[in-house]
Amino acid sequence: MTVPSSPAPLSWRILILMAGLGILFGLGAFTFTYAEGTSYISNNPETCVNCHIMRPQFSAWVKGSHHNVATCNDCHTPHDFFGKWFVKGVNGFNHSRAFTSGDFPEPIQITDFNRNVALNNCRDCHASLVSQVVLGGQHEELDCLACHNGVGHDD
Amino acid sequence: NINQRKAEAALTGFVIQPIAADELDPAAWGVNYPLQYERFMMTEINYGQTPYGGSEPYSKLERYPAMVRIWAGYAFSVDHNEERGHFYAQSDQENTQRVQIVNQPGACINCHSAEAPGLIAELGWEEFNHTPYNDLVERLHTGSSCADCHDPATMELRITRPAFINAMTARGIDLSEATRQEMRTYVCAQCHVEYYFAGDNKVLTFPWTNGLNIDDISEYYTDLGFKDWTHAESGAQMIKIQHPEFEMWSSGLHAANGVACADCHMPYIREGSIKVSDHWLRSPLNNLEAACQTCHNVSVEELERRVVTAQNTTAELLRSAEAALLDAIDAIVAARAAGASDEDLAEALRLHREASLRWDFVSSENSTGFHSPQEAARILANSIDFARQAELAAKAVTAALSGN
Amino acid sequence: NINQRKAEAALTGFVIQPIAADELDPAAWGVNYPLQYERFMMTEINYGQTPYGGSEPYSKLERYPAMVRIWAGYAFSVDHNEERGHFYAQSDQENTQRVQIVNQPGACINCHSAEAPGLIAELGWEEFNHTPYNDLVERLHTGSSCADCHDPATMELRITRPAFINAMTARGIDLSEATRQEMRTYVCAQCHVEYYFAGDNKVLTFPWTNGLNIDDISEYYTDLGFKDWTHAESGAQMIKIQHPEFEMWSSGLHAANGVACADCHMPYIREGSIKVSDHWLRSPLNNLEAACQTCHNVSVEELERRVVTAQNTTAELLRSAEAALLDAIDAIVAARAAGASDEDLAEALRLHREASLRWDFVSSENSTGFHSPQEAARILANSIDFARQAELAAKAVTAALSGN
Ligand code: HEC
Ligand code: HEC
Ligand code: HEC
Ligand code: HEC
Ligand code: HEC
Ligand code: HEC
Ligand code: HEC
Ligand code: HEC
Ligand code: HEC
Ligand code: HEC
Ligand code: HEC
Ligand code: HEC
Ligand code: HEC
Ligand code: HEC
Ligand SMILES: [Ca+2]
Ligand SMILES: [Ca+2]
Repeated sequence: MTVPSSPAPLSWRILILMAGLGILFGLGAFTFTYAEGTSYISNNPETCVNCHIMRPQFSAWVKGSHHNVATCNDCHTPHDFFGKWFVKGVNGFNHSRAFTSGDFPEPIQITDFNRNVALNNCRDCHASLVSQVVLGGQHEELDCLACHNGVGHDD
Repeated sequence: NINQRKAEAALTGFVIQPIAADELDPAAWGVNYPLQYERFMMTEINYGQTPYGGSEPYSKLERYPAMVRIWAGYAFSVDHNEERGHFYAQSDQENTQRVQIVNQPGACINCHSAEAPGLIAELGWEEFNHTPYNDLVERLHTGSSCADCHDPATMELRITRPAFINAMTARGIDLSEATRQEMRTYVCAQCHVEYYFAGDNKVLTFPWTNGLNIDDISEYYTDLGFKDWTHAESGAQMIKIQHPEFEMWSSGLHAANGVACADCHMPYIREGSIKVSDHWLRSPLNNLEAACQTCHNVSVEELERRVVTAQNTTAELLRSAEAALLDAIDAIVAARAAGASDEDLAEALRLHREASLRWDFVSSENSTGFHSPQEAARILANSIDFARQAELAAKAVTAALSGN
Repeated sequence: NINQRKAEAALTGFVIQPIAADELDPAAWGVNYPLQYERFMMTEINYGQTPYGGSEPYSKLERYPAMVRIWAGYAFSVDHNEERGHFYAQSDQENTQRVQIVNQPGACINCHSAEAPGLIAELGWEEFNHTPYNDLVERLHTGSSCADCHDPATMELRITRPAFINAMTARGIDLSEATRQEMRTYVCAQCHVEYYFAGDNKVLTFPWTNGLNIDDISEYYTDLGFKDWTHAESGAQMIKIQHPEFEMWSSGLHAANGVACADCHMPYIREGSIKVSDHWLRSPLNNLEAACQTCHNVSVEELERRVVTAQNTTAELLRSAEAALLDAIDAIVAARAAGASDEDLAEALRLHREASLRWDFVSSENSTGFHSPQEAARILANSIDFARQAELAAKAVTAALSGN
């Protein structure tokens, strides 16, 4: 099993700009508003579910252990300011495009990129609990999802 | 990155006393890592029997009397018990009749004493292996130790046993490239594997160049013309298999999904506000919540049922294979009584060996089939087939000699 | 596009035309449920072979020639093909030589024609079963139909076949209490099960009162003194097993975890923004994303590897069991040539029957072991053991007759 490495510390400032432009010009304003692209700007989980495609995850999250402690964005966007807006931009573009074209795998699979975003958030919230094991002397960080795959939403 | 630095700080922050490069005593390591040390020392506890495993060192020969005849002429037929915690690794070896009735080589020490790497450095690899066990036993004081698996400076997992490095290198695997998850299996695969003593120097060797499954291993021994002993009743050139946990696990679905030995045998436990790897190595049946439930979202009862169902099926087939092996031995003995020569019996003896080593591969593998349920059943099906064919071949020889 | 998606989502189960209580024609049901109808009609498509299954109706007798001798004296040894989609349920039966060289009873119709429930209502249960197939065949026009599984008024799943109701009732299971998830298996278990024709009236019956595993089924037939046919070479009283998918599945881990036939063979697919059950019943190897990935978060390649690994192991053991069965038959034939009577051979014949029906249970089960990998291997291990013991018993008889 390979343990994915963390996303490279990129220059968030430049990338967020590019992503923002991507949403506006790449998608077209119609799709953005009609498909509730603005959802990506809010922190409210209900807004992710504006896309019915996200409903299974939402329903499972509501029943899950993190319901009271973490929203979609707490896991799916980086916890630092710039990273957060960059990821929102990239995903907003990708998902809106996919939703409009209907061209995406069923069942939906998380990308390596977004898997790493989630992983870093586990380690961030649970830093003290996992302080000994996360490295345990090794160079590679522990892959929480190898064991806790379903914590967010076991759909 | 930030997480990494925090974690490093947490781990090395605990270091009260640097650990010497040659430190073997777990207590000395435990000064820095008391949570791991405390659990590690619990391997002394007898938590009792599970249906087929556990820590009660009962006699396997009494529970499965067929073993006495199946291993006739080999030391295992005199003394062989259910294994128990790492705490006993050195003392159980020192006390077994297998080191008393036979003059064993130093090679035995490789997996039973933390002193092994030091002695190897001192004596050299070949010399260490062939020096008599009894000449070295005085120098052994520590059975299993943190040093077997960890680098004292960084606490990284490390491989300390040459036989495993040699075997993996021969298979073209570079251990320095191993991922963290692989290391969580490899540290165990230093010892929980099939082995033999090669050549006059009794060099500890793992028979893996053709592959890890029993058919590959059998072919390896045949090509080499190797035998562990000659069967006292049938006269066949036999192979004894010991604890092939790593090999059996390799063919299973957990391995295919990257699940390591440590995931089930050293699951995380929470100690106060921190989680650590449970160093009380034992049967997961003693600990199903932590060992399985993070991955399998079902009740402890259902998990236990899964393990025991796979084991009961394996055990049923083990008993059938034993019955077939005894019938084969009887038939060969009868053929010899009727005057058959080794040459007449060549095919029967070959089949006896093949049947016996396949049964042994499953019987000596300590999970009773759980590590790879379908593969364990496949191997036993072949064992039964070969044993019955050995019986048929021997009876055909007898019939021919009696003039049919 | 998005507009359309939103509109579709609002549209659920809009009935255009009520369906008559006795409507059998899928096209008529399809007026209301075009998505299901369209996929259902795709069972006509030949999507090709998978390693062991698929929809190409190749001759099994050619691919596995041992079958011809294993079934010697029974119609299966003349014509038996890989099965294909539900579209062919009626026509494949009508065209098989098994209904031409033998005068089959109406009981055959139970699972191959949607007309069966109507004919049963008309003729009565016993009468329907024993009326010759050829007398009724004119009245059969629809193979598989929506009516087999659905109530036309509510579209609920329903059981339409008496043999299944009788068998479950005899086991103390009240089908009216079945959960929705159970129904997703039970509708299939009306047909994908082992069966025999009981008594002179040839009443279709499932041999389940002792339990669903092969040892229970074997015991059931022995207690009943039942045989399907007499083996043309050995003279043993044989049992033929057919498609025990439900029984094999029952012993597996998917069943233990509540995974139904429909979960893998009729997974949900998205048509626009509506999710429907894929009514194109077929091999999941043709459709692994939908069939498995909802539960198993691994790649299609890994899923395929899992299925085929379990199947290769099963296939290896099937071939070994066939070799053992042929050897047993040869030995019994040789004993008869040496003058052995049925009485002399009683034990050999009993073992031949036991070995053969166990092999048949795995061979005729259409998943090649996937539905319960370890159980399939266990059954074949026993089959091999019994076949070799039959050979030994027959040879002992021969030896005794030749005066040893
Ligand atoms: C515009 C409709 C829409 C909205 C709103 C939406 N999603 Fe998605 N989402 C999709 C589609 C379509 C896919 C499948 C894309 C693919 O797999 O290529 C998807 C896939 C995903 C994935 C897995 C694929 C990946 O890129 O890793 C994640 C994670 C995800 N969404 C999270 C979210 C979160 C969190 C929100 C709310 C902040 C959200 N989505 C809101 C339509 C949407
Ligand atoms: C926003 C902070 C936050 C993030 C992000 C987060 N967690 Fe948690 N998690 C918590 C808190 C707070 C609790 C305690 C919840 C409770 O006790 O009910 C918790 C509980 C848990 C538990 C115990 C309950 C259970 O479900 O078994 C696990 C395991 C866990 N988290 C793993 C993870 C993993 C893995 C991730 C990343 C995929 C993650 N967490 C991401 C805050 C977070
Ligand atoms: C090899 C499997 C495995 C991996 C990898 C793993 N965990 Fe765990 N985790 C466990 C087990 C087992 C427990 C249960 C411990 C107990 O209850 O004693 C657990 C418990 C937890 C808990 C709950 C503790 C409690 O009782 O409140 C949290 C939170 C958690 N893990 C977070 C993480 C995070 C974050 C990561 C990645 C850095 C991670 N885990 C990686 C197996 C794993
Ligand atoms: C506690 C962390 C956490 C929370 C909260 C969370 N997710 Fe996730 N999500 C994950 C993880 C981890 C994965 C990857 C799981 C895997 O590897 O399959 C994931 C995967 C996904 C996917 C990809 C498909 C899948 O199921 O694997 C989608 C879509 C998604 N999340 C949407 C959402 C939405 C919408 C919400 C809010 C309703 C949400 N998530 C809340 C951690 C979380
Ligand atoms: C998926 C979980 C899992 C993995 C992975 C696993 N094991 Fe096991 N192991 C078990 C179970 C369950 C048993 C049966 C315990 C019993 O019978 O009481 C077992 C039994 C054992 C035993 C005997 C324990 C006893 O009770 O006497 C040993 C030794 C062992 N395993 C070593 C290993 C090694 C070495 C590896 C890796 C090569 C490994 N295991 C991988 C679950 C696992
Ligand atoms: C390649 C590593 C290795 C070597 C070499 C090795 N052992 Fe072991 N030994 C083990 C492992 C692992 C166990 C625990 C698993 C088991 O008992 O099957 C064990 C268990 C034992 C036990 C306790 C169980 C029993 O059989 O009664 C004894 C005694 C023992 N070994 C003696 C010896 C002797 C004597 C030799 C040399 C002839 C030897 N060992 C060589 C790895 C090894
Ligand atoms: C049989 C092998 C083995 C022995 C002996 C052993 N460990 Fe470990 N240890 C492991 C494994 C495997 C891990 C998990 C490493 C990882 O996840 O990368 C581990 C992890 C650790 C960690 C990192 C934190 C954690 O709990 O995961 C510490 C600290 C540690 N061990 C200390 C010790 C000490 C102290 C001893 C002796 C008392 C010891 N170990 C003996 C195999 C061993
Ligand atoms: C240096 C050799 C060595 C290494 C490395 C090693 N073991 Fe062992 N292990 C043994 C021996 C020897 C025994 C038997 C002790 C006895 O019975 O006296 C044993 C026994 C066991 C048992 C049986 C415990 C019981 O209660 O019956 C388990 C489980 C086990 N080991 C798992 C592991 C795992 C998991 C690893 C790696 C994380 C590992 N071992 C690494 C030599 C080793
Ligand atoms: C780190 C994750 C993990 C742990 C820990 C784990 N499993 Fe599994 N297990 C899996 C995966 C992945 C599979 C493959 C099937 C699947 O995809 O669901 C599997 C398959 C199985 C199977 C069916 C395949 C087979 O080999 O028979 C059984 C039974 C099983 N696990 C039982 C257990 C038990 C009992 C334990 C604890 C002793 C355990 N598992 C621990 C991940 C795990
Ligand atoms: C977990 C998934 C799963 C479940 C549950 C399942 N099957 Fe299957 N089935 C398979 C797979 C995989 C195959 C192998 C297909 C192949 O060989 O091409 C198969 C093969 C078959 C075949 C032969 C298909 C062919 O290719 O010719 C039939 C018929 C069948 N199953 C019926 C059933 C019935 C009836 C049930 C319930 C009693 C059932 N299955 C339950 C996965 C499943
Ligand atoms: C209990 C239900 C049932 C009964 C009764 C039944 N069948 Fe079938 N039949 C099936 C199922 C299910 C299949 C598909 C699975 C398979 O072929 O193994 C099938 C497949 C077939 C096939 C195609 C495959 C092949 O063997 O060539 C033929 C032909 C056939 N049956 C003829 C008959 C005949 C003739 C009878 C009466 C003697 C009969 N069936 C009785 C359920 C039944
Ligand atoms: C071999 C059995 C079988 C046959 C034949 C069959 N169905 Fe189904 N059908 C099912 C099962 C199983 C379900 C899933 C029911 C559930 O989940 O409760 C289903 C579900 C449905 C549903 C509910 C929506 C959905 O897709 O899950 C409709 C509508 C439907 N079928 C229509 C039809 C029509 C029209 C036909 C004939 C063209 C037909 N069915 C033939 C077994 C069958
Ligand atoms: C009324 C009887 C009947 C029922 C009910 C039934 N089947 Fe069948 N099934 C058959 C027959 C007969 C065939 C073989 C057709 C042929 O080969 O001509 C078959 C063939 C199949 C095949 C093989 C397709 C292929 O491509 O090889 C699969 C898979 C299958 N059925 C699954 C199911 C599942 C799943 C259910 C329940 C949802 C079900 N069947 C219900 C009688 C039935
Ligand atoms: C509705 C859920 C579901 C579906 C659909 C499903 N599985 Fe499973 N599968 C499970 C569960 C639950 C287990 C038990 C192991 C576990 O807990 O992870 C399992 C176990 C397995 C195992 C190991 C046990 C065994 O019987 O060998 C394999 C292999 C497997 N699945 C493959 C598949 C394949 C291939 C498919 C699709 C054809 C499939 N599964 C469809 C839920 C499912
Ligand atoms: Ca033990
Ligand atoms: Ca087919």
